[in-house]
Amino acid sequence: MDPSLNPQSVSIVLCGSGGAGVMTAGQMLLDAAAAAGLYGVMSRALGPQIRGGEAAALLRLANHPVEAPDDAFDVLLAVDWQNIERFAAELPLRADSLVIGDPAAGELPAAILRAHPRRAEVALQALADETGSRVNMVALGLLAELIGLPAEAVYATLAAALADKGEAVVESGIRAALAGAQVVAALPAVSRLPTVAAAANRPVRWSLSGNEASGLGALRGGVRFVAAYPITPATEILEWLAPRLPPLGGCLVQAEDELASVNMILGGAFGGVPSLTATSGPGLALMTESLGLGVASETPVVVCNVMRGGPSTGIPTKSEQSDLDIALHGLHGDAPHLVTAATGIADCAFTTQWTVQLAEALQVPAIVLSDQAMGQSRAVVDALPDPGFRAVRLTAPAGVEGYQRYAVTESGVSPMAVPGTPGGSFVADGLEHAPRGTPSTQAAHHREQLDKRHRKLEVHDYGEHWALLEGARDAETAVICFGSLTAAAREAVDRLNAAGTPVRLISLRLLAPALPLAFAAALRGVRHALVVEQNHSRQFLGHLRSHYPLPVHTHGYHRPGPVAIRPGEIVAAVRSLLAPVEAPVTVED
Amino acid sequence: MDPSLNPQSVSIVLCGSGGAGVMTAGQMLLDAAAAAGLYGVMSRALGPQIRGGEAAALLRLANHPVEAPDDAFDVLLAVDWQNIERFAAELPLRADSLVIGDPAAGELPAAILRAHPRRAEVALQALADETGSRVNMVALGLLAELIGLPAEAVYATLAAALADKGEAVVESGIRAALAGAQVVAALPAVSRLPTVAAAANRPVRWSLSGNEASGLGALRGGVRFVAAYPITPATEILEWLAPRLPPLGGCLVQAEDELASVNMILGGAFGGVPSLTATSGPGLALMTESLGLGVASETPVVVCNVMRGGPSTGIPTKSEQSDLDIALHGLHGDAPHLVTAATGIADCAFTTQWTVQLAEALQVPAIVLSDQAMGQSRAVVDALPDPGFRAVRLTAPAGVEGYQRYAVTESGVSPMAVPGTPGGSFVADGLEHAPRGTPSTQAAHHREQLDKRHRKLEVHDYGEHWALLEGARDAETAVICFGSLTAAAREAVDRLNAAGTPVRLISLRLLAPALPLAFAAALRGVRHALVVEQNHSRQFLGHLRSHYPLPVHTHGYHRPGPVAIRPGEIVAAVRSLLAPVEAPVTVED
Amino acid sequence: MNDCKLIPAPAPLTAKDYRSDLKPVWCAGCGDYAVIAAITRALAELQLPREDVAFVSGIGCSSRIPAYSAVYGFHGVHGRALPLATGLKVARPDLTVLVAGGDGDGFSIGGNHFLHACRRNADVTYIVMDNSVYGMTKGQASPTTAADWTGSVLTPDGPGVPAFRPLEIALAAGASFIARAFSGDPTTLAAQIVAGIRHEGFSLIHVLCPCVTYRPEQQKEFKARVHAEWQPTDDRREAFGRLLDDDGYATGILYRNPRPAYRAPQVAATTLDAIAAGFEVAAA
Amino acid sequence: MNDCKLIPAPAPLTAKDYRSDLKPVWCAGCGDYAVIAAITRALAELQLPREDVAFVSGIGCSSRIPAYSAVYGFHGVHGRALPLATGLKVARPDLTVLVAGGDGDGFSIGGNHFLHACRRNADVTYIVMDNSVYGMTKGQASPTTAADWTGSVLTPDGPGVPAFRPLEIALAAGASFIARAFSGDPTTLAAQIVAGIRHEGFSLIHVLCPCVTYRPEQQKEFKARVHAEWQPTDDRREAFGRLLDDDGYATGILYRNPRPAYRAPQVAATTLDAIAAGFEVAAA
Ligand SMILES: Cc1ncc(C[n+]2csc(CCOP(=O)(O)OP(=O)(O)O)c2C)c(N)n1
Ligand SMILES: Cc1ncc(C[n+]2csc(CCOP(=O)(O)OP(=O)(O)O)c2C)c(N)n1
Ligand code: SF4
Ligand code: SF4
Ligand SMILES: [Mg+2]
Ligand SMILES: [Mg+2]
Repeated sequence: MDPSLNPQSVSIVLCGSGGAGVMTAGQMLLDAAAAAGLYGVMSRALGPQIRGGEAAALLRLANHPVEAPDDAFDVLLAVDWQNIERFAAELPLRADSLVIGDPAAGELPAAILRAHPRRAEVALQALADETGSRVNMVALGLLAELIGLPAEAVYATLAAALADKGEAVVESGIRAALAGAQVVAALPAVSRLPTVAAAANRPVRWSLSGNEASGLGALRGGVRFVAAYPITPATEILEWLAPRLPPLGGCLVQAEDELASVNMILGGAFGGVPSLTATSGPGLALMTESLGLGVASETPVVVCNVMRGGPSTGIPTKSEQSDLDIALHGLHGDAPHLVTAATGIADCAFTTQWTVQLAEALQVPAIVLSDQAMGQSRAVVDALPDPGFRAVRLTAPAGVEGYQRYAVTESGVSPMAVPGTPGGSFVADGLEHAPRGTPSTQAAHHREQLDKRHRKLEVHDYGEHWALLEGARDAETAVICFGSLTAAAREAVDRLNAAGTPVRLISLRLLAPALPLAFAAALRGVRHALVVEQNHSRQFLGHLRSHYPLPVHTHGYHRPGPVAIRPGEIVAAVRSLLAPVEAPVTVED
Repeated sequence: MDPSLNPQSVSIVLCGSGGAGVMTAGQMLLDAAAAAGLYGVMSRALGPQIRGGEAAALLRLANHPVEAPDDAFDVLLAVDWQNIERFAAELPLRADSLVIGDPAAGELPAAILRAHPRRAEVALQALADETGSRVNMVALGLLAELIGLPAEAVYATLAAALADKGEAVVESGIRAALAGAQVVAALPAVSRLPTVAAAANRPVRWSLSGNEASGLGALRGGVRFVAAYPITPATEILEWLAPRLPPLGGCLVQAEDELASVNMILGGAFGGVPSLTATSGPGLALMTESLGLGVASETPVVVCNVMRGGPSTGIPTKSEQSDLDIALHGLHGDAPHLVTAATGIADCAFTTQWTVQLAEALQVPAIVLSDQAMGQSRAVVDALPDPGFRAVRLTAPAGVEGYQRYAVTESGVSPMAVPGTPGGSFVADGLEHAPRGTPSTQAAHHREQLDKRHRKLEVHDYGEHWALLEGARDAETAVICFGSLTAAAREAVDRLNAAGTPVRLISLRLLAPALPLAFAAALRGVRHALVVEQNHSRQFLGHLRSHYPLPVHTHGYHRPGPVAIRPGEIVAAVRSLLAPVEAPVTVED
Repeated sequence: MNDCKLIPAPAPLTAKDYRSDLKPVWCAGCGDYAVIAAITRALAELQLPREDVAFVSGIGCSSRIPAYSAVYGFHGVHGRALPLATGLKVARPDLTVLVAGGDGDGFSIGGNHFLHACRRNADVTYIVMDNSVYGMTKGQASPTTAADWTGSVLTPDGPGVPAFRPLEIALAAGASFIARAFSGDPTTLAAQIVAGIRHEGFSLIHVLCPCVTYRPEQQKEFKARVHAEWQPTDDRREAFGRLLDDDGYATGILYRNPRPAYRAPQVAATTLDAIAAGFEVAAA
Repeated sequence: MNDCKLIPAPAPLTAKDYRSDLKPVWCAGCGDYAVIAAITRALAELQLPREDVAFVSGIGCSSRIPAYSAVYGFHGVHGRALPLATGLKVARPDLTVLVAGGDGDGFSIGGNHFLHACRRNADVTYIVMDNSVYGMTKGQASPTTAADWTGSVLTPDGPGVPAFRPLEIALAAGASFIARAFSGDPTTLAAQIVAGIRHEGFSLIHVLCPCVTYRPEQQKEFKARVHAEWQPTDDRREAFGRLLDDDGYATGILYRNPRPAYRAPQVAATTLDAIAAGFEVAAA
């Protein structure tokens, strides 16, 4: 961001029925903003139809890096209103929001009117027909002009995106966008984004989704074998990786189910190749038995779990943070393993890469939590440098006399002989075993192996990456969260600090093992804590309670998906926490 | 128990290699004690071999109902010493314990000698050869005489057990037992059990294993459909049920795997028939995805999970309480369900039956925890009356206008139309749904259905069965436990109270949902709490911490399997808790 | 004089009566529309009371189908429809049980249950809407996808594995009724469903059922290549022979050879008290 | 004059060199003993370096077998040996991968992976020790148990389901190498294992392998009824024909028809930086 400018953002919904092309136009708007040097994020709300059906592109564009949704949308443009009620709850508006509709597409639905926004009517379809193009291109031109995007960025993006449809389509598209832009003068004004510095001065920008970022983190960490079964909203991780692994000497296998995929990666990892799968709740549930095998046999694998609405099949296309419990506790027996959570779209790359390194270093399965809100949203961010985490496994050299695969070591980690190493033959086993790996039912062996597997996670030095500690570091009030909520929590904390209420932010990247000392240090001096999470049963608060002493004055603020938790709500919840008598009602506990 | 007698018990190990028949002899000893009006319990320790291999029958016989292991064994009789080191840790001895060996079978192993017991040599094999019988029959006669069992009870039991092998075998068996009895006069004495009241005055006694008791509870509760896949140590529940279901109009299907078995019972339950499966950790892990379907579709099913050593394949033949985490949290999404735990061998019947009633009343999956120590041990107990719990489901009558399967009710429970009910057609769904059952991705529907599914468990009146509250009810010290440890904890609490240290016992039968009010009432006045559990990662303590405020002075005492936690240890841990400066070392935390 | 009136016979149920009022989520032109139409026609032909039919499915576009019928239904999890239906049928033998789903649901994640359902022969009718793709998850290769299909970025060079042959597997696994139809010919499909429901035991109806969105070429391909071919045989050798010659587009009832359906055993009744008495210890 | 000496060639590895020092948990007389013997003989015949062989199994008596060999091994969970082995082979194509287990492990809980392993054709050799029973869990019916076997109280009237025919399923599923042997004839078994390992792609070796404890009749039965029968054919029609005539005791290599084994694709290399550059936004 040009430091002379105030941070500023504008939030836009572009909605319409299937076939109207609102997602395409939304994507172009994001791309145009990026081309103009802005930042932004776009997520999608879709109806239940397999293809087509009602859809909304939810954008927030800004002159600074942004991932959180704002409290409300500034502009809602509907090319039509088909079934919008189905997700109107996901589209908060204020009284000064501008709602633009096409009179030919009918009345504004009651669900929208309830917010009493300002309204404007534009004959979008007629303009499309006149220009021989499609209504979404009219909308694109209109919105871009409304918020102050430079026209050349819009046209360049449009031309690039439609290039393979032929010149005529590009030309009519530009005509339509121009027609859309021309009606803006007649519309009520909304805040426009400031112009930005010239292209030459800008850092390189990337456009990527959380799922793509997870894929990048995996590759950078060293993952070269992936086996998986498709599932919404994780599939894009796999689809991004599939063509990119072979040129790096790796490969992806589409398995018959998740029972197979998790065992395939156990096989790959046993073979010495860093291995990963991606799934969502139902698939994770199918993997837990074999993840326990990874724990017992000390075989490192990484599972990216992109959370969606649960339980059961739930709401596959919407976000929720409700797989925390199963990620932490879904394995039978005493099965210590790693659980991490990405703290944002871009951070999916960092956290996945870090997790690959940890899993390999500790020879243990790791679950990285992401969610639909991160995974399937696309952000424009500064290029992500490689943080340098690499899969490095403690291996046994050839010819060790009396090699013991599960030797009881101080660190808990024992050198692993990779097949091909002469003299290292051992049998990895899910049965309890003696240090050599031979099955044992003896109490002493069980105890020492349980101790070792526990110890290796406890004594490892996780450094500073275990959590993001931000905001007013010595504030007596803390907001504690994990995952995709971090962006909204950060914005809330920033607003509170700016308004003179000191608050610190603690966002956990490492959820298991618990780090009591680090957490206690992060919490030192905190008297009021708000634990924020997006699920129904307060899984995160329960986890914190069972592992950490919390301030007496700790409250939970939680809600299941699909409605995003927004910065303003967190601000209100913190204020209510600090003045509980005045307005206790806003704290959901 | 004849009230004029002091409670008294004797603990015996009978061990030897496979083929020596120690389990048969142990079983006969238990049966003979039962026939003589005593109580008792027998468990088994086995080597890793599939069949044969070293084995030990672990008995405790008493003049009062008994399920807990004592602190040490009074008598260990080995017909040989093959590989006994493999489970010597499970056979604690005192200096005054009597160890009887056959000099022909070699030296006492070091692991046994470490306890410095009293020793005696008896030429067991020679006596067997002389009498033309087997060495285990000699041992039977010897042990029975040693502890004071009436000879006629032994001979009658022996005759009944060997009847189908022919008269000659019975006769030589009796000769051998007699020969064994005759050497007792020359042996050091051990405490003999007091004689008991005449048969006519005794209540009817039952001999049953925890797994059989679970089966009985299922049938009494109304279960008429079972589908399952065999797994140690749960298989006996299924094997007991399989032939007993058809004469009650039910049936058992052996499924191809646990994914199938849990879905089969969902199908049976959807059809209106109370349905159950039994499994252990690895199988439970495979079932969690579909248990989530049961939660979302509100289909009642019961899973008996008989815990064994974990993680992964672990130690399948040994006991542990380490599947608590997966039972509580192994389902993805927000998936409230019931988790109960049997508090003893006989209580497997009560708890299973109660759980069937709860699952059906609340239309929700329930997991009943048992473990190898209860499931595969056999106890002689007073006959178990039917406590009367019955599967009663709230069903919808025929022809309800505008029937809504998932109607949002105050209790959270909605009438379920059973197929065959005219006008009740609906589609049970794992997708989030509107009250009618039609799929919905709407926030309001998701929220109200999550609330409803949560509420029905929260507002139900579980009555007094949620926990056993025993001992000194107003003591400031509490021992808190669940499951098979209850018997040892009860004995520890009794000993402490008898010794003037007031202690109360809280054993939870209902683990989920948490009942904060009931627990707070049970804990009122408690200043010191000891949470006892048999696993490595203190899963129970973690669960309690996340749901209940605990006294500041709460400690955990825990150990993984297979070594049983004994009353004396719990006594010592409580004493150490109360005098932490003196002997803090005995509290494992 | 007798004043009782004739009660008019209830009007027979029409296909429409078996259809719910829920609008399908399917894409316009999806083959699945024809399958729900054929199912409701078959139910009308059999005049089964709606409350006595239960319709079970897994997850996928095709697995949404029970909600579009007016009978009882269970939309379960991915790949597990067959065991759920088996449990239901064994526990409630009085119900007519239909099962439906896709090629991914049935032959990929659900492959083991498919094998064992064929063997077990519970009396359920299994309709597989095979579009050789995972429609619901937006177009990945399924087991019945050709080895060289490069339409999915998940398998950019094609799945590289020969297509799964559901009929051959079913026959090898012991299925007692095996048929194939094309969704574009709902009359034949409805007739096969009627025959499948009437068949006592497990019946498989494999439906070539285009996905217009992710396999846009299928509709034409099926229309051009499907051919009515098979009359039922009860000879496994003959049936295997037909399959060895099969181009994948032959339709008809391939094989029908009734054997006793899997059922709960019928035995003399006893009481719970009699069972509990088995625990009693005889006093010495 | 040249003073370098001839380095003596290392002594060839014997079967014993492939055997670990661990004592099997198996019952005396169990057929599994002969199978580990045959495997070590086969490895000796092939003179494979011990460190280049990996032996994967599931859970069951038979699945304990890797620990009795001196090669690398993975004793996984019940039913999942094949995908684990597939992952290993795809990630490490340089290794020789063996898989073994029982009829329950492979055809009951593992049935789906069996189907898909046959199709996928990764180059692994799968040895199934079939005793028609779950030995490890003390004697329940397995998929290959006869419908009327009443030896288990879990199925007191017999499983009531026709036995699973592993070879027919394998052939239908697309396996490229299918053989059957008897543990009582370890020479033939060893030869089949050698042929299976040499075969590029998935090879199934179905071993009739008695459980002396829970199927005490088997040893005699197998001895009496097993007959050497098959020479390899590459014709599926011929192979199906043989199986239709099979009494379950025919041994030999039934079918062998090589097709390319499943492997990771070989493509031109690129760098991570080049991949990351794909995220760059062009400035307007
Ligand atoms: C355990 C699990 N894994 C993966 C998924 C994701 N998923 C939903 S439907 C589907 C495949 C659907 O394909 P098919 O059965 O052929 O049905 P179609 O959509 O083509 O009709 C998959 C992989 C899931 N819901 N559950
Ligand atoms: C998920 C799971 N379910 C069940 C079991 C219990 N179990 C262990 S081995 C086995 C069957 C073994 O039979 P088979 O594969 O034929 O091997 P065998 O013992 O006969 O050699 C079963 C059911 C398990 N270990 N894991
Ligand atoms: S995606 Fe394909 S299978 Fe799914 S509804 Fe659309 S056309 Fe049908
Ligand atoms: S139980 Fe049967 S299969 Fe298992 S080791 Fe013994 S003989 Fe072999
Ligand atoms: Mg499909
Ligand atoms: Mg077997």
